[in-house]
Amino acid sequence: MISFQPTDEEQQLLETVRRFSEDVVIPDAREADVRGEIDPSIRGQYCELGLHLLGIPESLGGIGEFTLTSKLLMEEVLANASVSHALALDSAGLGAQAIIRLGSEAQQQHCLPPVLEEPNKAVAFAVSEADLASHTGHFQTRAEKKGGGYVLNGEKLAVLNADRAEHIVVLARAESGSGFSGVKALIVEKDNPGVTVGSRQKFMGLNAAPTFEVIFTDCEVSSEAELCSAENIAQEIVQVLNIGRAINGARNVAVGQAALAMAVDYAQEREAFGKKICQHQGLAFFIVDKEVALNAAQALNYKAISRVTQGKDATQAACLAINYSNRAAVQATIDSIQVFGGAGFMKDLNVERYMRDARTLANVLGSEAEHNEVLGEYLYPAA
Amino acid sequence: MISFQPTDEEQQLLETVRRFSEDVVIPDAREADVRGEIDPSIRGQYCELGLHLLGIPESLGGIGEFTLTSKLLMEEVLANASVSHALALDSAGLGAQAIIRLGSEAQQQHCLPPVLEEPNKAVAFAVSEADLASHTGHFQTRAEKKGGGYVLNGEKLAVLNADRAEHIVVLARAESGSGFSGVKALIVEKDNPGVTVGSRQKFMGLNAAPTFEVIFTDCEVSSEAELCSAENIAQEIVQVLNIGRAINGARNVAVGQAALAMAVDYAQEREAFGKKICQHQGLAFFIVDKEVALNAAQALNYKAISRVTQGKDATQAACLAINYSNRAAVQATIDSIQVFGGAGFMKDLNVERYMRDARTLANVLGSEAEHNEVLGEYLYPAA
Amino acid sequence: MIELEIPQNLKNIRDMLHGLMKSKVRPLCLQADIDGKYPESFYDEIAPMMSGMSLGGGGGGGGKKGGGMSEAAGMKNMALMAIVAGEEIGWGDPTFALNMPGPGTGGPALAARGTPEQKEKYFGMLEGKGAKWAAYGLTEPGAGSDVANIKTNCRKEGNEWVINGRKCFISNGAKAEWTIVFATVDPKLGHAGQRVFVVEKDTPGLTIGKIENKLGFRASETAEMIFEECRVPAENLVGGEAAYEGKDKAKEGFKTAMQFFDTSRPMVGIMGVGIGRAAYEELEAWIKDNYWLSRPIPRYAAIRDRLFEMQQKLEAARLLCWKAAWMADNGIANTKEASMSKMYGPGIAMEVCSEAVDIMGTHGSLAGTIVDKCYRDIKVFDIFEGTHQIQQTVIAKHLFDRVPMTTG
Amino acid sequence: MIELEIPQNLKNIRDMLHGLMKSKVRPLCLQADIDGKYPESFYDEIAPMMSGMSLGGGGGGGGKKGGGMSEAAGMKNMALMAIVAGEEIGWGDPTFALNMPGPGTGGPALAARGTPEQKEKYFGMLEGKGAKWAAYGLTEPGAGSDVANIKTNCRKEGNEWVINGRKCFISNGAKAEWTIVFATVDPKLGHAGQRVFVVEKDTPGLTIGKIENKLGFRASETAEMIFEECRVPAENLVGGEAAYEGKDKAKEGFKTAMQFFDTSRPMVGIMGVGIGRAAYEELEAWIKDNYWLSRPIPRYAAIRDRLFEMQQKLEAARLLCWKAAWMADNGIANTKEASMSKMYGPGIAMEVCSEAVDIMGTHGSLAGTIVDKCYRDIKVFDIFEGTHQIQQTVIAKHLFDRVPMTTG
Repeated sequence: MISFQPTDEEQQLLETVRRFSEDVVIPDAREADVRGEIDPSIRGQYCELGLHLLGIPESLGGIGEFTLTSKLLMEEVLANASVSHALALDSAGLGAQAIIRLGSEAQQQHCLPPVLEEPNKAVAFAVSEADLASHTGHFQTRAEKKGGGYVLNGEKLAVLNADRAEHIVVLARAESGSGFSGVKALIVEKDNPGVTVGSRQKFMGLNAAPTFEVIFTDCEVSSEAELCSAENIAQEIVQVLNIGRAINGARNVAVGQAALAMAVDYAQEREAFGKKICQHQGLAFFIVDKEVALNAAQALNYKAISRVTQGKDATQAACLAINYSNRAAVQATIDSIQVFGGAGFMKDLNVERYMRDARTLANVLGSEAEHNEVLGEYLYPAA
Repeated sequence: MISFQPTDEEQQLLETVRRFSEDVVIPDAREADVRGEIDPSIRGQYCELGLHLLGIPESLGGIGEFTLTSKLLMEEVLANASVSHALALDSAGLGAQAIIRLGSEAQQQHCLPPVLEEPNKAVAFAVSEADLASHTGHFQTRAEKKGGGYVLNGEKLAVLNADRAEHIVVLARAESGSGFSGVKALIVEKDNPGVTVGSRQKFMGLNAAPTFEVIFTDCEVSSEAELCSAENIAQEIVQVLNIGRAINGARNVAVGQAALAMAVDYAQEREAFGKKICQHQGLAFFIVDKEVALNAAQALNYKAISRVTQGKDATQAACLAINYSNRAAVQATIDSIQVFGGAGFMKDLNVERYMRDARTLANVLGSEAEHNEVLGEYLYPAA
Repeated sequence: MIELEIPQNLKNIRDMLHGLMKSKVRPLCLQADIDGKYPESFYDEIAPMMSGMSLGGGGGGGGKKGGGMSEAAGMKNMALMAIVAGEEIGWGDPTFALNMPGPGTGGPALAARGTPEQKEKYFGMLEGKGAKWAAYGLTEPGAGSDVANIKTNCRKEGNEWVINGRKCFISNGAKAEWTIVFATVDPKLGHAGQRVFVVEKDTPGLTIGKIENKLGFRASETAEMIFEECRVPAENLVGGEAAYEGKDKAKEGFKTAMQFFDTSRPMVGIMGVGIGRAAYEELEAWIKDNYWLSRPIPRYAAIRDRLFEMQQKLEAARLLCWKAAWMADNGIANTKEASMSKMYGPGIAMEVCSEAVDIMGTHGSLAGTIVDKCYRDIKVFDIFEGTHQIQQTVIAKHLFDRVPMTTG
Repeated sequence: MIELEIPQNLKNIRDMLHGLMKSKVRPLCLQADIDGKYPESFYDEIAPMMSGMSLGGGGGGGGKKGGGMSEAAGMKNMALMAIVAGEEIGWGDPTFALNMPGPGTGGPALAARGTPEQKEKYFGMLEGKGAKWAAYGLTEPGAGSDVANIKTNCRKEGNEWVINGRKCFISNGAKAEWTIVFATVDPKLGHAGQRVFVVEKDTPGLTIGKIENKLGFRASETAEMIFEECRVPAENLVGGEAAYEGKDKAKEGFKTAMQFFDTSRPMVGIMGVGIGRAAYEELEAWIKDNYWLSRPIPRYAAIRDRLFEMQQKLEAARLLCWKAAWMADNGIANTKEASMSKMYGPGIAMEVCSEAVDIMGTHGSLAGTIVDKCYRDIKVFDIFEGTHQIQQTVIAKHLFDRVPMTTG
């Protein structure tokens, strides 16, 4: 079917998230950007509302009626308030999705309950590579077979919430192969002596989302650490990434919408040359074009996540969605500053934060070229 | 030095070309598009004015003070009136440039005088391939060594003025190699039994510019037909193509300017919602953006041709110029129709012809990807 | 629940239409483009297959008594059905939408505003054997987007209305059995002065001017209609005198011109997407034949990424159309979304068509190919049913709702 | 004669400046970006190297008595020299242009409109040991693009003028020895009511408000200036009373604000190009290290073509700036071309910077890199010296010259 309408349950949930955003997130957003971290008390409030349980199956302690689509809708609302907060609060994130989709029951029971019960714990997901222009699928991080398990060596960049992670899901290449074939997903315990959570990484935006370098040095993991040895693992890893693409796409659209909403407001207040600036058609159309692009981007993300929810492969939908969304969001933030003129450039207004956040978020799961590469391997596999 | 000003001689010349365009070309433009050819009498008038001698060195019967830059300036004026005419009248074109730059004195004396003396003769230049997505450099047409000469086999597309050509300069691959290394330029006589000038080709635009398929079947040419066997031949062939790129880029900018000029005029006359439509800022900015792009494109073409005139390699300048110019021109023609609304879609106005002409001209020397490939081989040669 | 998959019943309609387009329309469309019309065989064979199928959305068929096949199927997603069908028609040949016999663009206004007698008579006139059309006469040489500004005038004389003026760019205007004609009792009154008539073919005083020779969309007839002391009976005033009485009611004539945009604009948007998709598919097939991944030339990835950009844009446009139609089907006000779909679809389809021509190089601009036709057809979709700029003003009015916004 | 190669004398200047930027400015610029200013060593070491070099174009140095190095060299292409230099400064660190001691943005107005006594006194004040600056105070919280709308007022009392109001976004406002300040005797008079003053640092009634914390361009000081019954001597009225007498002359104050756009706008445009080029070069180097042609992955060509698109845009923007400057040097009216260069350069440089960040993936958005700094610095170039939209209106006025066009 075709429907753009959240369920009644979702609408109630979103109302709760909106209140949480207004009462808790927005008041902390500006300060958190300066401070470099969110107010720690917010984690508890988030979990109290049960927001960390969205997109987690009931059998693992989640809430059944709130699917990944619900999770995406919630992330839109949060990211609209502060995408740093959305990321910092996402303790279960893609790491948990990988364990849910690829893990055995034992693995799930081992890893997930602590994260769902304890606001300050997390499951991290290590995908971006520190070296070279590697992209999802072309990993420099290697998992060498040894005994019954693997030895990991490599360096991962921009691992979200790694500092408070009990477990890190690591993607590494075990065998040569094209795309994700030959890639393994391994669960690494945080106290494994071969793991070093490096220094906090600073990006131009997302200042309050804690990301770290994570280094694996002769890091031995047992065979129990391997997520799913089934044949379709490559496909399943890609589907996990597709969830990330759709959700990050939606988050970025929300950032763009936050910036544009400020611009739309301001354009109806500010006067120049004897009229409100939105009454200058050139500026009005300039804003309109961004509004249309953000609307289209949102629909693309909805389509991608609804395919995941339906159990269909979402690679094409998700790659198109994230690339389109990132461009639309980045442009909307840049152009929202333009509407404010010089004032938009100053840190007093949030609009400059949106511009930094959107650009940074756009790169979190890799560049446009990297998503295209994944899609290329999917749609047009090498002969 | 940096100067955007034609010389005094060039300015006088351009005045002549402008009169010729207004008195002779424009009155024939619409009819020629329908008829599929230019009024043949125009060829004589063009040659009487000596316009065919531009860009040809004095030693070969050209006019010394009018360099290739002068030629490009003239082509701008002509293409602004009707680019089909500009092409159809360009009997000496790139074929002649190849002979001038690569040919021996004997070859030059053999091929050029007839074209310069007789309006109905031409030197054709065969570069586009009929087969596959070959591009300049990746030719399917082969020149196999045999005895002292070569045997040509292959099919060329879109060969301008092939019907009245005494000679055709053909680019073909003789040896394997990257880019243009291993490519030969051969002069083929029109009455060579191995040459078939095929049927007239119809494109969406440039209706009055006669282009043909040319087929080479075991076409034997003697060693005297080979243009320059010197080492730098690849570089020289590319420079000939660079001339073509700069001039076609300039022609297309002129087409875009012709369309946009109509739109600018109309926008100052047509009223809607109580004002002239150019007084609606949204539409005004829409037009302004095209004007800026066309201005930038023109400068890029000037830079490319001035490098050729100075004897400097123009590959980078010319590839950037033609790609930018083609995009700017195509967009300007599309958007000029938009300014006219429904009326722009009708054949009564020339603006729809500009849209067809610009799109077709953009492909005459190959696609954007093909120019990028040439530039890629130039800037970033394979290790 | 958020879900964006075409339901099975619409998939069936889509597949049926796609099959028809591919097997029957595509083989004829390139010659029709040259000739400016489809051959008689088209109407003998294809039109009957479509009878009873209404595209509901207004831009296409327009409902006669509601909507044949779809109503029979008890469907609640009429607008979505039209959208799904519209993409296939755009893909096959967008002129098909106007060549399909029936009330076409003339239908919605009569269906919504006509008196029972008018509907009975004029829809009835199109029934029976042979292909018959109606038309919609609003645009004038001096009034395109600015529809309040029409100059064709009408005056009442006894039991007749006398119309004088000139209409242009009227689809099927020359072959229509009847045309919905907008005129004004006084141009100064703007919308309030406008009256709407059904004018029958061969009414004395109505002559057909030139049939336009166009850049694209050529197999659809575009005619000029000239009214010189053209007399129509008073009962041909759409809706009857009562519909124009009183100050408020007086605006109804104009509203009739506007009120179908909420379904017709997404329809035009999705047909644009269909055209873009047609060009895209031609390009992709050409690339597969000519430089596929297995060919070890590095430029392939550059082309591939351009394909992805085209895919992105087409899908983005498609979803905007779906959303606008879904809103219409669910009774949610969709003026802004309808305009977004109309603004975006044809605009990006133009880009896609231009890219396709470009990537195919010299082959791309050869005349008489699908890609060539797409490039020429698409442009007008960014113009009719409200230009790109008109859509931008509509969206602006919704976005800047605290400030009075002019259309201009 | 059409020729577009930088002449040797300008090449020398370019190479000298490039060397300075590379060896002295770049090593300091990332820390300066964090600190919001350059260290003292910068002024001790670098500033003296630049003394006597004027960028003439107004956006940069502004001529004290004409233009030091360039005038000494008897150059006829002052504007072009500024453009060639401006690209290198944009490449190195655009804040360099405003950090260079001297009259800066305050210079051109005083040089053009000041009385001989005023020039002598105020330019003289900046000479001698130590780094000294001047500033230009036009913008107000409620008057950005709409400069006719300033509200800071002035009234004459005896031999003094009394100024009240608030200026914002004033470069070097806090550290300036003196500032050119625009005020109005009556806001209703528009430009005609405006008066221009030199206001010295530490004048009673002048206080410095907040120093802005900015997205980018951070090593340049941006200050708020507050005037409360701020009294300046009558002789500080720029040009003297006579310059404002009579109805026509009354507009001169405003003209002073505008008249340097013909050289300053291309200067801002080319600095944008320089910033874009800096990001481009970082990207290209990164690509060469990371996925060069020799690496047999097909996506390379996709990246390569994106590099070419960036090259195209930068070169296109550069040539628009060259053309505007060449016209200025040759006494050809260039208002339209100056606006085109200002509109295009920063806009496309923003695109280039965003592409660079994107292609470098996770590395691209790391804080504290040149690419990060370029991305944050470039945006304001599309705003100051007339926003993108203001340039579009200027170009529109030239293009549609048969119809009255409003700025709005």
